[in-house]
Amino acid sequence: MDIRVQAAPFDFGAEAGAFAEGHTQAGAIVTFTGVVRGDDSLTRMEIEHYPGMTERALEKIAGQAMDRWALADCLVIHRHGPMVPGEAIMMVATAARHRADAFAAAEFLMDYLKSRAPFWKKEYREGAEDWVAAKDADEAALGRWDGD
Amino acid sequence: MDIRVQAAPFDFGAEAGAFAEGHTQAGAIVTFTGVVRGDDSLTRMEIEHYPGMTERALEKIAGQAMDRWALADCLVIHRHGPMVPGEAIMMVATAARHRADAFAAAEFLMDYLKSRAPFWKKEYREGAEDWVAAKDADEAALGRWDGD
Amino acid sequence: MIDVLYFAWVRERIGLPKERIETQAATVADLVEELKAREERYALAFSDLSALRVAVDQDLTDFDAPLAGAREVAFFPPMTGG
Amino acid sequence: MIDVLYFAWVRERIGLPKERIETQAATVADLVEELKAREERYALAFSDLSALRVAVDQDLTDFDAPLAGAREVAFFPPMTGG
Repeated sequence: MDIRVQAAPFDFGAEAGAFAEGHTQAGAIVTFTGVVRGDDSLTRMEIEHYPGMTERALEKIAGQAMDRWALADCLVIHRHGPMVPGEAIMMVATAARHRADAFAAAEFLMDYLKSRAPFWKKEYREGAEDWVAAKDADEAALGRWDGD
Repeated sequence: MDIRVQAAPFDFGAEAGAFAEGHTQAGAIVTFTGVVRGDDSLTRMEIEHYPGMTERALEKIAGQAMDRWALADCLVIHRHGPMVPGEAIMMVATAARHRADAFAAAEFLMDYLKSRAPFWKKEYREGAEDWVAAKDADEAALGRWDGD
Repeated sequence: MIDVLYFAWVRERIGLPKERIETQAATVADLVEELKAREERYALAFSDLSALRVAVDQDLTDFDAPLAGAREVAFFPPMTGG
Repeated sequence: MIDVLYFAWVRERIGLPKERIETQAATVADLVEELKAREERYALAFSDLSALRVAVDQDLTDFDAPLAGAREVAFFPPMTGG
């Protein structure tokens, strides 16, 4: 388990490649990355977080994924601070013997990270700055992990 | 849509990075890669394919994914010929505005590619060579894409 | 004494990221009532609790959570990571 | 005349990857019967059709598919890509 919370940009391709090369016994590698979209005249984004709780929440979510699926490993990188369109905001990667485990765990990590890790996005457009509202769909997505 | 069937090795990290950088308006990028596992004393693997039909089958599967989900793009790279443990066999990547589309399309691509694209794996171990048997689970996985 | 932290628009409305508060509040909800009674900016920030989330000692919890022994309480809007 | 292709263990059992066959077979199943009647190695390769898949002109199909106008038929085991 490798959890990184950082202000610095990261190179998604290099991280994805290194993760895959570090887990060649697993066979199946899934990655997700989220990129700042430059549409709707967005000029920049700023992510606030809760130092201490952020790491704690991500460790907990990643630990749950490791317990629930047969994973060899997982990686979470999440940035905070200012970023511009085209930059990667975050990524997750999972390694497993079977693709179903790698996919399910990556989706689980994303669903929980969206709604249970203390990050808040603010979008800057010409003359306007707005906190991104949480989506009902993101909260609802958590429901699919209950009870099975 | 970028479909590549090739004998040459490819660099998963470099391909994943280039795909993400080429689709920064999409926001959500999912990748899957399959790596030759070196366990059970496997020394090498050889993938046979059906030139012509392979490209045709992959184009069809990728086209179905593009029609079914709101994807900005998708990429499929699949190797054939000899390869050794640690090498990437294949990868898929999907780009979408919403992560649910990117994840579902990547899983769909994998499920169909496993059972509907004409590739056959042969595993070589000391003194033995065996064609990999298709898994019932892989055929069954296709069922989840029916009817919705 | 307890550290109270505010994030995102809660921080902006209240006008500070963190303060140290002397309180005997038994629960988070009691603490919220004390804060609302202080000043208009608190009343405004806490006017709709359904739009807020709370963590006690860095674990997400509910507004009826007890504060006995707690060192740190944080208020913030629903998270929007990922 | 039709091109008949074999892949993976079907190719190994029959001993060649491709052959050109003169046939009047109406369906894939008819062609399979003709081949099985030829030699033991064909009979062996086609002994369990449930273990085989077939493509006509590079599209997956069934053993009862018609061969009228077909240029190419391929026999192979279930695919194991990915």
